[in-house]
Amino acid sequence: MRLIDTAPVRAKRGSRIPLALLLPALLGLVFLVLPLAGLLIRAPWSAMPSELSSPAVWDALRLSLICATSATGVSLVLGVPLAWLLARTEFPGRRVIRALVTLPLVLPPVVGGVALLLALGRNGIVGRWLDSAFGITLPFTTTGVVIAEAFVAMPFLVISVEGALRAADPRYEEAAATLGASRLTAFRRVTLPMIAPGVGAGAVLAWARALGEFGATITFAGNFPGKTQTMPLAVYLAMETDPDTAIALSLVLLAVSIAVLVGLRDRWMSTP
Amino acid sequence: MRLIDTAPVRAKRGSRIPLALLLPALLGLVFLVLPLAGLLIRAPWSAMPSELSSPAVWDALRLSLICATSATGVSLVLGVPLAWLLARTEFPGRRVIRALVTLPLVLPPVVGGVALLLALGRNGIVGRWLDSAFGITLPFTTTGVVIAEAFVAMPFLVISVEGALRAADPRYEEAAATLGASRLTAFRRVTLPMIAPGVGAGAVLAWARALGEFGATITFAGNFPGKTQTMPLAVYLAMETDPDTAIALSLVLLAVSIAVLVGLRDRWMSTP
Amino acid sequence: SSSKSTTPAASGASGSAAASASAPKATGTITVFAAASLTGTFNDLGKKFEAANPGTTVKFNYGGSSALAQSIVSGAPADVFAAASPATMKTVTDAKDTATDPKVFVRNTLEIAVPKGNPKNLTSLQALAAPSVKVALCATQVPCGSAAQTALTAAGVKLTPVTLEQDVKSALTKVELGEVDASVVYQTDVQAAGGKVDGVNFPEAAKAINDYPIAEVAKAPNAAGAAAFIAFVESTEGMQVLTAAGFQAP
Amino acid sequence: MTTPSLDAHLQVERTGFSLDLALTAGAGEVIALLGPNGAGKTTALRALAGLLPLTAGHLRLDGKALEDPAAGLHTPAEERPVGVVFQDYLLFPHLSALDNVGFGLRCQGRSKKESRAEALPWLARMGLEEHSAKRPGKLSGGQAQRVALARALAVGPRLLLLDEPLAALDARTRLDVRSQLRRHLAEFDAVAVLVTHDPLDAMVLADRLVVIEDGRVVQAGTPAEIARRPRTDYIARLVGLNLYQGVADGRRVKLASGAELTVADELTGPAFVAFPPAAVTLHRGRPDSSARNVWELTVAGLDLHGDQVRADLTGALPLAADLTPAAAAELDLSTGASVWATVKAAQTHAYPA
Amino acid sequence: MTTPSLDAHLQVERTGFSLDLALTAGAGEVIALLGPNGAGKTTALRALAGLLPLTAGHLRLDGKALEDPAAGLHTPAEERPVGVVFQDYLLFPHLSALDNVGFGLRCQGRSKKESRAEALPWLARMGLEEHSAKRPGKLSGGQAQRVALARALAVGPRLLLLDEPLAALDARTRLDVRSQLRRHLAEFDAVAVLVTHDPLDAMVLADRLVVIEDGRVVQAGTPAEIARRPRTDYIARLVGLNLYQGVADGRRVKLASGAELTVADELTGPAFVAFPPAAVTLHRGRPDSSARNVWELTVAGLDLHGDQVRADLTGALPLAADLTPAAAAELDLSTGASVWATVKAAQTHAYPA
Ligand SMILES: Nc1ncnc2c1ncn2[C@@H]1O[C@H](COP(=O)(O)OP(=O)(O)OP(=O)(O)O)[C@@H](O)[C@H]1O
Ligand SMILES: Nc1ncnc2c1ncn2[C@@H]1O[C@H](COP(=O)(O)OP(=O)(O)OP(=O)(O)O)[C@@H](O)[C@H]1O
Ligand SMILES: [Mg+2]
Ligand SMILES: [Mg+2]
Repeated sequence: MRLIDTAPVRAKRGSRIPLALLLPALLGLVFLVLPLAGLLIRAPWSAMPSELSSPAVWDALRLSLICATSATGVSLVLGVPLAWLLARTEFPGRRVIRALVTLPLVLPPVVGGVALLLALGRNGIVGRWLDSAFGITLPFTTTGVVIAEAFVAMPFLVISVEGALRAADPRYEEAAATLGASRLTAFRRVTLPMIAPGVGAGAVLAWARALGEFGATITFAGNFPGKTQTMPLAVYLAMETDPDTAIALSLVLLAVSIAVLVGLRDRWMSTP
Repeated sequence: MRLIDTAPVRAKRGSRIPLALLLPALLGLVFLVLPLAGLLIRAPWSAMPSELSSPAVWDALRLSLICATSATGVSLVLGVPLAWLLARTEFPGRRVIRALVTLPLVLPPVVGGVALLLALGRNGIVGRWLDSAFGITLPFTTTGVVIAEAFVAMPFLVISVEGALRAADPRYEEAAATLGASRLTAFRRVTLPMIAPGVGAGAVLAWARALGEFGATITFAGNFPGKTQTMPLAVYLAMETDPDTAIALSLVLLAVSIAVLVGLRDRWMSTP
Repeated sequence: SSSKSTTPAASGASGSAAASASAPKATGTITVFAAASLTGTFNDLGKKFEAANPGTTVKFNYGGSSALAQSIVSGAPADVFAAASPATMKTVTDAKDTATDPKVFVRNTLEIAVPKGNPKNLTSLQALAAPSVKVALCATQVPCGSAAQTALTAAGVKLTPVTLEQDVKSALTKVELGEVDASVVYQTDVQAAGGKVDGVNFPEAAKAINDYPIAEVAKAPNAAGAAAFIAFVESTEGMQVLTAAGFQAP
Repeated sequence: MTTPSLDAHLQVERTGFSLDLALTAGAGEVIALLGPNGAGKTTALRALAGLLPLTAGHLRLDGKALEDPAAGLHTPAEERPVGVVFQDYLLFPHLSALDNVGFGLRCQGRSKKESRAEALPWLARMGLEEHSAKRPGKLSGGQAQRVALARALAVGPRLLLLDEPLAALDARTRLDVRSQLRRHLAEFDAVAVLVTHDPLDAMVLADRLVVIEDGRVVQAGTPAEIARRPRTDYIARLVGLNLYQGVADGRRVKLASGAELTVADELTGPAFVAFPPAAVTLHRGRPDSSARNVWELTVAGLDLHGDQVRADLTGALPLAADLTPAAAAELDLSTGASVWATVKAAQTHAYPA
Repeated sequence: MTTPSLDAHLQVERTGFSLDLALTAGAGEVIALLGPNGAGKTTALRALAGLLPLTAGHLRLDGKALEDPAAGLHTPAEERPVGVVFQDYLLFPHLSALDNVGFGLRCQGRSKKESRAEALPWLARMGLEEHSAKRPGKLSGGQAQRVALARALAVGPRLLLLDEPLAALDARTRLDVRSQLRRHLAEFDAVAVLVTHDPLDAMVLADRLVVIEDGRVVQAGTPAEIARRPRTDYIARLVGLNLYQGVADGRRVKLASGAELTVADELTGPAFVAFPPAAVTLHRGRPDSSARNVWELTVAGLDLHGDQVRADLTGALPLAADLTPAAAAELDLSTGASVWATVKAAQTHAYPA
């Protein structure tokens, strides 16, 4: 009752939620949630405690969270400027560039990993040079996992943020310019805060995608417990011998990611 | 010179693109595009013509495009209302629901397929009933492919569109209401056109993700040529016997998806 | 499950006679779920079977053995299941989803795969243990991994691989691309790579042979076809195709 | 119709601000809502439109209860027969001017073609035919405001809410739109509530003025009543009078500041005194005139108002005085100068506070 | 300083509209840009600010060339020492009022604390201290406009561009902000260009008026010059005169409509004739007066303007007449009534067109 002029007003004002929106929305929700219900029903609850007491599980989980978060960080640092470039400047071939950015989504995961190896592997285009000049090898390292995850996750961020930028009113940037803000300052202090919900959405997508990443990671970074074995790899391998364990591990992964996403303050996802 | 008051003005006005944005943007672009360059260099160009003359490739490609587009359609129909519900109404547990929506991203692909089987398979929670009541079985059918792809792709759409909705000024909906527009009409005629760039971005993400989908599809829908074998599955199988073919097929997939994405008019991705 | 196998599963010659006897009954579409590593050979077998049995169509669903097993347990409309290891077959038999007892139809032996020309000149399992050698092994959860582990134990070699791969192909890819110096994989895989990698035999391989079981699926839509196809795989003609690809008769 | 068309008691609580405003109006009546910035005018309009729920009070239109928080009744905005012109227009950016005007009609079920055909005359009335295909982003400020006006009028509302509908219009268009608006309001016998800062608009368009400050009504009445007897400083400024509050005792009114005014009306108790700036005479030295009210003051500012100079004076009592440019030149007025001001008692107007 | 501070020739082409406007101003000069809706005022301000590139022409400020399309020179907005108050404010929605004002200072490298400390007095000057923590969404329209003004002034611009800076302000605040603005403009000897629809604002604040219509200057000069000799209908309305264009021959001016006017000034060739509405006398029947200009006209509308009634008349020539309410009542004026209007030649003013 006290927050009378924030969100609840909207819900109140509109009184009834139109059926034509509510129905498909609920159907969509059921469609997304039902399979999870299936997993929960099937889950080997009695075996759960013993699964969870295994330190290997926690290692994989920790590694997953660290790598997914780092990959999201890399995506933000490189992807937000890229989105800005696509949305706010005009250059020949911009549409081709935008299409290229989405390609990692289309690439079958294993091929993605192979592509990464061809570029950054020991004998890759750039990797060869990284190796000989700096002695850096990326495959089979935790950094490699982050790279593989960023490769598949960044496009989500770029496309989301570009959409948000295009929907934002560029006249606020003009107002900032007349106050002496360089394009960079205007971007940092005006545009970015204004499109925070879009960036938030993109980051959530990228994070979740990175957390679930499997194909490119195992191909590029390999699978070594404690170093490059993330939860999805552990789940995949468990599936080979013991599907119940695999389902149990998946549920752990899901539970943790729900906890993180619910814990995200609404502030990251809403307008000022 | 004639289009003086559309986009080019912005590029002109800003004269210089700040290095602090340009540099990471280019780095990001190189990071995403370099592995593709790797694939191109490695590609078995001489074998290409014979690959492309095989009707099986075209079958798989056609199926991929049809299924990814259908899955995007399903995602739009169910996902946009769901995004609206998340962004524009206030109900207890909204944050949990939003977190649940992102779970298909986190689910390792094969587990996703298993979850779908548990829900919609012949012995699944709902599938059993679909089977006995209507004689409908979804697994191992083309419809099954669409369902598996929609399951993994819809979350991208929902989250993108929700972000766009949150960034949109709700006062335009108020203005529409004072003109007699129901919430549904206001949504269809005002909000939706205004957030078109966000929906466009979400649809592109969903389409690309569906096109590249592999794990859930092979588990839930199987891998039957002409019926459920999409390009990524064909690539996977080719990888088993002949990696060169796999790379050739991937390139075909990439080329087609670039063609589609470049062909998308900018209008789907920009504000009115 | 091995205690259940009462039929003489391991006789190629007698099998082929039985197969030709039961073959004529087969009609319609036969759906075969097969491990991805069988793709090449089974595609061949399928064509030959269709030629030998006019009016039949063989449809293959290739994938990871375990994913296939999950599909079958969940009610997939399969007639035949050919797995890459007894362990995955066990998932299906445990769920009582096989109509016949699984039979081992081929076996596969290990080899060391090295980049073409064997630049590091690796000739034995022991050589892989050198710190300067980067080795990719299969994870122990998958058949090639557990077999490799058995061989390594038998050889008394302790080595730390840089990665535990999810399947043979990805281990092999890394050798092909030169990302690792060696891997322990199946002979069939080295052969399928068609000269892009070299194979090195080692004696301990004999202690770690992998069996490929095949079985008819319970509730198979085309039970007769399934039996005919299994018989054909086990026939002399079938074995010829399989051994040509590097598999060994059981 | 003996019951009023609009019968509202708007109570709204927001952090740091509360609105409590009773409004009634007969059919065809136009009410102007005036008040300083932040007084709650926009808040009141939003509450009337149903965009902001009432905390308490009620709202009835044409005898029908639209809102009654005590009874849990809240008719949503889209079901109220209201038209709103927003302070910042809120034209739909993706629709042409024509389709913006036709939007309400389409919501009533008209086809695209019908709605356009009906919307065009509205644009024409606003002199915007040639801009009908333009998106709002390509309209000038005043053009946008007229489109917003046409959009609100096109649905034929029973209650028209206008938040500064003429503010961005140029002098000529303002006259045209003003008479348009008057004609339209008269024809349709709808109730209109108009927020404006322009006293002229208020006087010309409204039958009754309601002045609010800080969420409360401080004065209400016909333009003439209010112009004659302003009760707050804001209103006095609005109608161009000098206004003082004090305690009357016969013909003398003593102000809180200590200054005294001699007035024409006889009165006792709390009282207001008002007189127009033109009633003030300025002198360089102490005057010997018969005027009863004489003060020495300092010039704080000088403005040209049309063909008059307006002098702002401070001192014993703050005062605005109007004089001709010639007189100003003769007195050699400049900011900071000291002058004597006289006001004849006969030109003042005193009334109970 | 013999060279003007601002020396601009703004040429901008857009679809369906072109602007061609020469503007010069000395240091400390305030120029008011007036013109009907859609005349190109906002377009001109945007070009001055560097938000819209010139198609041709040039722009120099304080002797420095900022833009010269022929030479390929275009200084971006952020490097121009300009301050802009936008017609729809464009306050940053995610920053408090205080941080909006401090934004420009932060861009100049001040720390958050410093910029806030410097911004607060600006808000205080606008009477908005207590609203300093509010986000723009929670400010009223007038409050938002004052914040926008403070934000533009806080960076100490050399060229201040104001698009209707006083439109949303209430009567009192308007006076305060107007004198604030004047003081400030005088102190800083910057050039200011002000778009306004309010003739009073223009007259009070500006040293020189530039009136544009359809992208072209139609008249420029001091307020007094323009008020005396309006050259277009728009300006005549603005300054409250009746204006006619015709051909003079001695003391008679023949209009295109056929009507003739007798004037005081002797003139030949194309000419304007202007007279104030107060110079018109109305009569119920044909008058026998000595007035040389007599027409029978029809009442098209009646408005109350302050304490005068303004009658809009149509017929042989359209006319606005001012009369007292008493006179209006006596004549029993109402819309549609027929009246006789007379204007003494001595009260007209004729000048070459
Ligand atoms: N969303 C909001 N939340 C909290 N306070 C608000 C909100 N909107 C406005 N206010 C405050 O409520 C008061 C009344 O605002 P309102 O917009 O009704 O004023 P107004 O009379 O329309 O003023 P103006 O003439 O400047 O437009 C102001 O003090 C304002 O700061
Ligand atoms: N982005 C644009 N593209 C094309 N035409 C435009 C654009 N913006 C404005 N115009 C047109 O240019 C003309 C001048 O517009 P401008 O905004 O400069 O007018 P203005 O003088 O500021 O009017 P107002 O007093 O109503 O604000 C108008 O006819 C307008 O419709
Ligand atoms: Mg307001
Ligand atoms: Mg304008």
